[in-house]
Amino acid sequence: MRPENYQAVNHPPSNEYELNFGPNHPGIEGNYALKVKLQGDTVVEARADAGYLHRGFEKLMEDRLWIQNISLVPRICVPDPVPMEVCYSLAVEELAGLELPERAQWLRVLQLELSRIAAHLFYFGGHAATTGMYTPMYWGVADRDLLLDLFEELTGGRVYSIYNMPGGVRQDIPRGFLQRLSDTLDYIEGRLKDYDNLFFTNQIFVKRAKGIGIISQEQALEWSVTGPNLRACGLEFDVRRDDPYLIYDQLKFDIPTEHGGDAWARTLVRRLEMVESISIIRQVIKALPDIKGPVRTPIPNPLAWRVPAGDSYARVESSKGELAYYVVSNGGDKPYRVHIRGPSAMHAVQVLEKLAVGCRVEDVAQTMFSLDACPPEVDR
Amino acid sequence: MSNTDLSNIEVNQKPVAKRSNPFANVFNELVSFCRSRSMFMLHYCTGCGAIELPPAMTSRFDMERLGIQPMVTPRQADILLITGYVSIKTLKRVILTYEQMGAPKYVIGICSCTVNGGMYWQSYATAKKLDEYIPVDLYIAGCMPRPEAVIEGLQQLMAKIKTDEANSWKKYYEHYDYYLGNQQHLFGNNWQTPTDIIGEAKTYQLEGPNTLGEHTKILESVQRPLEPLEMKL
Amino acid sequence: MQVTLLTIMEVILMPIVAFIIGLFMVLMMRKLAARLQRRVGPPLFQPLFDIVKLYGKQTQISHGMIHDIGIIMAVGGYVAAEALLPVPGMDGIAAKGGLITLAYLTMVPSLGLALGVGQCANPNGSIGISRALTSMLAYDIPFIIVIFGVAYQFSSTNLVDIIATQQAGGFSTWGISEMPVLAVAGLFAMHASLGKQPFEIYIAPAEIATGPMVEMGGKFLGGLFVMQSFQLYTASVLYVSLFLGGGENWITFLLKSFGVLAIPVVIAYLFPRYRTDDLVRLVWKWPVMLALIGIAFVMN
Amino acid sequence: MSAAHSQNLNVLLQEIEGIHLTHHNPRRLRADIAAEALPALLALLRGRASYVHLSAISCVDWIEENQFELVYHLWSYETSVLISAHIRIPREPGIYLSVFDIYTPAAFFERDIHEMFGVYFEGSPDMSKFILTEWNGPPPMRKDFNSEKWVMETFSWQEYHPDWLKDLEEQGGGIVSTPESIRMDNK
Amino acid sequence: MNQLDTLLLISLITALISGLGRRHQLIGWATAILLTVQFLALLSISSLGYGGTVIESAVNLTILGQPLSWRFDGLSWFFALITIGAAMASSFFAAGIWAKKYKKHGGNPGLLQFAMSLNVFTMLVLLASGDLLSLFIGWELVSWASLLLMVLAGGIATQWGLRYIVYATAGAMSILAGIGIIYHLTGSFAYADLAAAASTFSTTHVVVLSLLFIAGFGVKMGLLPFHLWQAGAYAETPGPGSAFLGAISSRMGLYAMLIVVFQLIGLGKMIAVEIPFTFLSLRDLLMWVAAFTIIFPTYTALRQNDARYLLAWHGIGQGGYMMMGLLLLDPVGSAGGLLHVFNYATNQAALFLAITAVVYRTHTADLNRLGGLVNRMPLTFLVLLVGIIGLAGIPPMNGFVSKWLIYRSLIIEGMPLLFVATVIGTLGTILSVYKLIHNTFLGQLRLEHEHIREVPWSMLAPMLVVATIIFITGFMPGLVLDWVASAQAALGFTPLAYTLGGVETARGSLDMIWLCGVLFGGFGVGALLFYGGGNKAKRVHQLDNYAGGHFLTADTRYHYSNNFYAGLMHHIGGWYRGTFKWLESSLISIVSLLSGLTQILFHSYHPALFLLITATLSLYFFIG
Repeated sequence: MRPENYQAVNHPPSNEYELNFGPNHPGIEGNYALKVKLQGDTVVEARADAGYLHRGFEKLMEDRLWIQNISLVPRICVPDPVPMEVCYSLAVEELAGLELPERAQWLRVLQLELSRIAAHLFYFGGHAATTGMYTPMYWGVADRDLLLDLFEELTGGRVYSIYNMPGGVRQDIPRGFLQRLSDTLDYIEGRLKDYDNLFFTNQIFVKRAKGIGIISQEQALEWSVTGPNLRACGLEFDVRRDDPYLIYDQLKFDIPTEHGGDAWARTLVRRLEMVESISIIRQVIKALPDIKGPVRTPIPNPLAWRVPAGDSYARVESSKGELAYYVVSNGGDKPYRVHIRGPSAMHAVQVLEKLAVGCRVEDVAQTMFSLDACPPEVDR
Repeated sequence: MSNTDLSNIEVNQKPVAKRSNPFANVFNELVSFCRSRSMFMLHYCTGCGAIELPPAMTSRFDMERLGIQPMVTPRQADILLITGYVSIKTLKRVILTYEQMGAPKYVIGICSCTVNGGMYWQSYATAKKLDEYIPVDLYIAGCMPRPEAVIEGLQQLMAKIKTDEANSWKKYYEHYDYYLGNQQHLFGNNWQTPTDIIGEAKTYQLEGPNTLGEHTKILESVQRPLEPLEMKL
Repeated sequence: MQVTLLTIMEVILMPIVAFIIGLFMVLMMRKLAARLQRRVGPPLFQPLFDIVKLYGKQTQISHGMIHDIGIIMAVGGYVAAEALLPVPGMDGIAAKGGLITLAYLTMVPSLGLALGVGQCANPNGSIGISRALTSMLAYDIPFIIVIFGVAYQFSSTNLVDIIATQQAGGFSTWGISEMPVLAVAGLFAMHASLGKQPFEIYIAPAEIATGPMVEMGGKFLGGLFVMQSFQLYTASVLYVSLFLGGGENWITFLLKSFGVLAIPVVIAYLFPRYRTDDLVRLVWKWPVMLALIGIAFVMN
Repeated sequence: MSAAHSQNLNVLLQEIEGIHLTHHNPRRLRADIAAEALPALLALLRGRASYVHLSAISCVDWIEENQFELVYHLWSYETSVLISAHIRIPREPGIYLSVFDIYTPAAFFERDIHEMFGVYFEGSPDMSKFILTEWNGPPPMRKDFNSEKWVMETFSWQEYHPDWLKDLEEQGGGIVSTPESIRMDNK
Repeated sequence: MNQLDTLLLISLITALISGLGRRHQLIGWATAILLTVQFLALLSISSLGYGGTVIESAVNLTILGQPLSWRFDGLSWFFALITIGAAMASSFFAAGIWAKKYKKHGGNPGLLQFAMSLNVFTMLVLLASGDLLSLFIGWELVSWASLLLMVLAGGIATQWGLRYIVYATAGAMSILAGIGIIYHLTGSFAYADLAAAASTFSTTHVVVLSLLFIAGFGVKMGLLPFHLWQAGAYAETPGPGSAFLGAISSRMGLYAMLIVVFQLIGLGKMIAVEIPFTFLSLRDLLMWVAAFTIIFPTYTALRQNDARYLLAWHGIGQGGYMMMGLLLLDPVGSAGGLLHVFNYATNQAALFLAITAVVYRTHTADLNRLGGLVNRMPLTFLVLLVGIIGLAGIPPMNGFVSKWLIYRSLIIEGMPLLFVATVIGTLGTILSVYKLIHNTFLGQLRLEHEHIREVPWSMLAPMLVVATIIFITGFMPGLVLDWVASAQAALGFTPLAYTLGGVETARGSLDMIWLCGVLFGGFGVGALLFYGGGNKAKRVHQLDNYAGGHFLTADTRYHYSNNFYAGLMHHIGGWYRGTFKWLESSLISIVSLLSGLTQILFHSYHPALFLLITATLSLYFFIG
């Protein structure tokens, strides 16, 4: 690696010492690193170190057909892959001027919200585990698996569904799916009470989460914090409502906000969002049987499909925050340029580096997890 | 480019000479059995396949039934799960981590990307063939493999360990020159990890004829000494 | 001479018994955790598999002499401590050491481990040890008050006497019925001494990557696993001896010690861990207060 | 977007010289602008038009025109309109001004663009490597970097039908149906 | 000319020779050897340590009509043994190669040896005092002799020395006042007269006298709140000197207190004295003073970043244990207190010598500038390890035995809060000594220390000898308990019934031989498991370390040393804030207020009136 660094020079006359969080560390989400300088047990400097998951997606996508890229994009954020597909599809549809059938729109909403619930369940598990509480993780991941089963039934893939494509979704729902979906939602909703007792109202957890990683409203706006993290600061903004896509403007849902901007508020916002997502899915279940029509606008030969020149910027609300795709076409059969704005790119780098300073070593991992940063979104 | 292809080279399979002492055999078998029934896997999410490990670990599939539990540091762990593509930056850490693990250590390549780069085959950032850089015991293909597949793979590894067939870690010591050569090819000639693999091979009599070679010579010429701090009186 | 020989036999036998029981205690802990987490959990001999596997590792990494000695002291200290803990039919040298000695002897493993970890030159380990010693400072204060109370109540620091006094009078003379408040404080202190959640500050994988265990692999980690089984055994058996009248026979003895241990274990898997200073604050507040109230009752 | 907001915005934007506005849809506004005028535009948008949220900075390598296009996506929470400000800078030497002093998040995007495209931003707080710390080649996202060629030169590939697979096949495992046979079956 | 006179004479000769000599190398060895001779002379009257009778000195002086006499009993012998032993170890340590370096850095090793031998002589004179007057003379001699040792290093040491002498003078005044009152009451300085008259003292007298004496002697002992001079003064003394001072010097205060307060005035009276508005007797009050003397300095030590200061603060804290043990008045507790004097002296000597050895190699005692020395100085590490285990009172070292006796006695006497206080002190000791050994010897080796070596044998040998004593007296505490028992007898306590391995009582005994046997058996099992089970371990470099998968670099510091108990300090750190500064400044302001008042009185009113008021008040106080 850098062999000169094994060479001796005297240590600086400072009492600071270095501690590495990650990439191989349970206190870090995924393959990511945070290098902190500590004084006693207080962080005086934190530097994020990304790139462990860098695959050069943006470069790869320039080499592949418009339609091929659908299989590439969900891999950018593993815990919450659906918004990636949807967002890319939306961008391409806008470029190509494709009309989206209504049923496809509803199905996309269904998936997006399912994926959000799954991601939040995963998030609670991870967040609980950083504070040393493993039972919510064991429960949460197991319950998330039930949602993955639904995905599998709907799309054929547990995690990467590759179900959305420019023009709609791949196929219609299987028979009886809505009933099973509804049952699972009932189950999950029932379980929420257990989670509340075990986790959300656990006094020790509340004690640990309150006052950790506080983001004020001004800071949130200055650092481009988005999504639940923004709403935890008391700012009511949601792409689904304020920059509506698909049929979100036809749905009724609240945007839960919290005040405080600390880890506790961020957790609570997500907890409340799950309820909202369940209610959205219920609305979809109710509406879907009445919406007839195709699920896909056919596109010409996908292998030789040329999208008119131009650019588009599509945004969706993923479970982590504002996800955006900037897609440029020069009229060819492949994208000329795709730029992915992952929400965690902000949270995991700039915000985390700033929040970690002054934080104690106990709280570094919790700060990162409470931001729900997803490293592959940074690395792409 | 790599100098030789190791896929055809058999590990120096000295069939462990059945010792005359029956107790010794029983003891060896006991240790092998325990190794297979107690596998600590390293908590290192190298890629997207890691998302299917929590389901495999937690309440639904429960790996602990099989004696598998996650461990935090490479010192404590036995299995290194390479869960998907390894970017070059990660690969360096993976090698460092692998070398820090105590033998016998096993590597499982999960996901298709570890076999041949998978869908990132033309990416400039990911390494393609994992077993050029570290020896792999078992691949679990799929993108990504389901938890059932992961557990099935782990059970196969258990069976291999039980019969003392999972010996890829010996391959690393015996063909260190080959692996080091590939690593140098990718990372440059001044590549060096803090772990003294050659010294370890010598200490534990794991050297083979191919432990040393032209690449280890390069290493020796650029290496900064990292001898252990001996007690001095 | 006869007595001495017998004593030596007991001293040899007691750690072995303790280790075996300790292994099952580890198993019980993991099984209980699994049940709470709605899963099956490890097989019966899993703790043993782990230890044999760790000792059977081919390559072992040491950071130096003190790293080795730390593990030796960690295991050896507990082996010695077991000889001071009477079990049904065996007193060992309990009469020659007594309660205070036992309390201090159980610090030897921690100190040994601390030395060993120190030599690893890993900041995670150092933070872990700093936290471990801090939590020791926290829980030892209520623990020592409890010990005082028990010793005063039975006017003896000799565990054999204490157990005999309790057994002589049946349940009404058990520590738990004579000193219920102290018993609660003692349970609290014992839970904290086990280092399980919410007192798990020194392992804290997400924060300091398992702290003291960070550089331990192979037989080093194996030694720590052995130490863990001894630790569980020592904590629960000490509690049983102080408050539950020790074991009249092996069946009640095992029932009591497993039962006592189950309480903190069940609690542990339902809580996250405290921060260091919160832990100190909590342990210095409630258990100490309880213990002092208990002492007040005892001294009347 | 309400009419009043739109009116205000248009009046404001007219202050910038040479700006060219295009409405894709009610929520997307494209502004093409000369490179020199961009900081003024951003300062104006942030300071007087409630555009506090910098959503992203994208870079496009127009190799044929020998230009980089930089796109600043800005969002106003109040007007709910996204403005994409497009500028073009010459590909050589590829130096532009940082807007870190106007938008803090720009630091990340500029660092990223510097790594991926080699565009240098003057005044950005940190231009050190971040994602590609172990990468010594040219900025990979440039169109003139051929990833596939580099990969072919650097890596070797797994054999698709190695011996161990043959062994497995004998036991009944392995790839039972090859891609070719599937294609034949479909016909 | 009996054996006691011989001893004193040899001691005087030692001091003279070391003071007159020119060549430091020669003086060093000569002093060390002469100290050995003194030690032998002391051993020749070792019957005192085994219950022998008092030896009177042949020298008798009469000053101003008051006879001065000197004598040695079991207690004196016990303290003299520690004194000369500590001086021997320090002197041998300082005589060899250490002296060369010390000289090179501008020190005068000859002067150091002279100061030490002078201290030994004065201490012996104090220990041999046979009446109050000779006690006071000895006391003053000791005070000034130790000042000489303290200010040797110059610079900041002078400031600390100055502070010491201010305290010491104040203490001496208090003692003088006490002696004056006694003379007024009994008309004699002889111990016997005092002891006879003590039974007739009124409560007021007892209170005033004991407070005066305890305050006076407590200054030397570093009893709270008179301890503020001690840590700095001892820490800044040149290495071996600090080992000697730390080991024994402040115990002189304890000795004098034992003689005057415990033996002559009698503690039984103090139990009878109730302090108004509390439930405490005077003895309880003193025990609480002892408890706070344990706790506060120990936790101050926890915050020190200089190894010498850390140890010196512990010196103050451990004094509290001795006081506590002796105040318990029963055979077990007082034996614990006396035994702790011996044990602590050995521990502190070992620790200070080891730290001096570290300073000798690294030129710093700053705990943030050290680390990882165990691979370079393993034997020093061993000595330090033995010392800290002893100091922390963990089996199997000797410190455990004395603390065990004190705990046991506290349980017998039923004093839960004091018991807890002592345990809190012990835990604090464990924490801070671990910090000491971790920051110096464990962790990352700093690059500037890459090439240092173990200290030479001339320094190692005394350290190892002391460490061996710590271990042996821990293994067989009966060896020392012999002497302790006769010291107890000399003091008038019931001697402790002991065995070679410790104490055997019906309800709670301690047998260190068994305990050590089992402990080392356990270590043996551990070692067997470790070395026998599993492959041989291979050493790795310290950079081959887990860092979350990162590559460690040699130029980065990974050693956690500063603010080592940060988590704890988040909780208790606030309690420290200025506690001691506040204490000292309030002491000063009280004194200055009083002096100011008297000055105003003196100036604004007629001086004669002032004198009259003072005289009347004091007369009323003493006579009425």
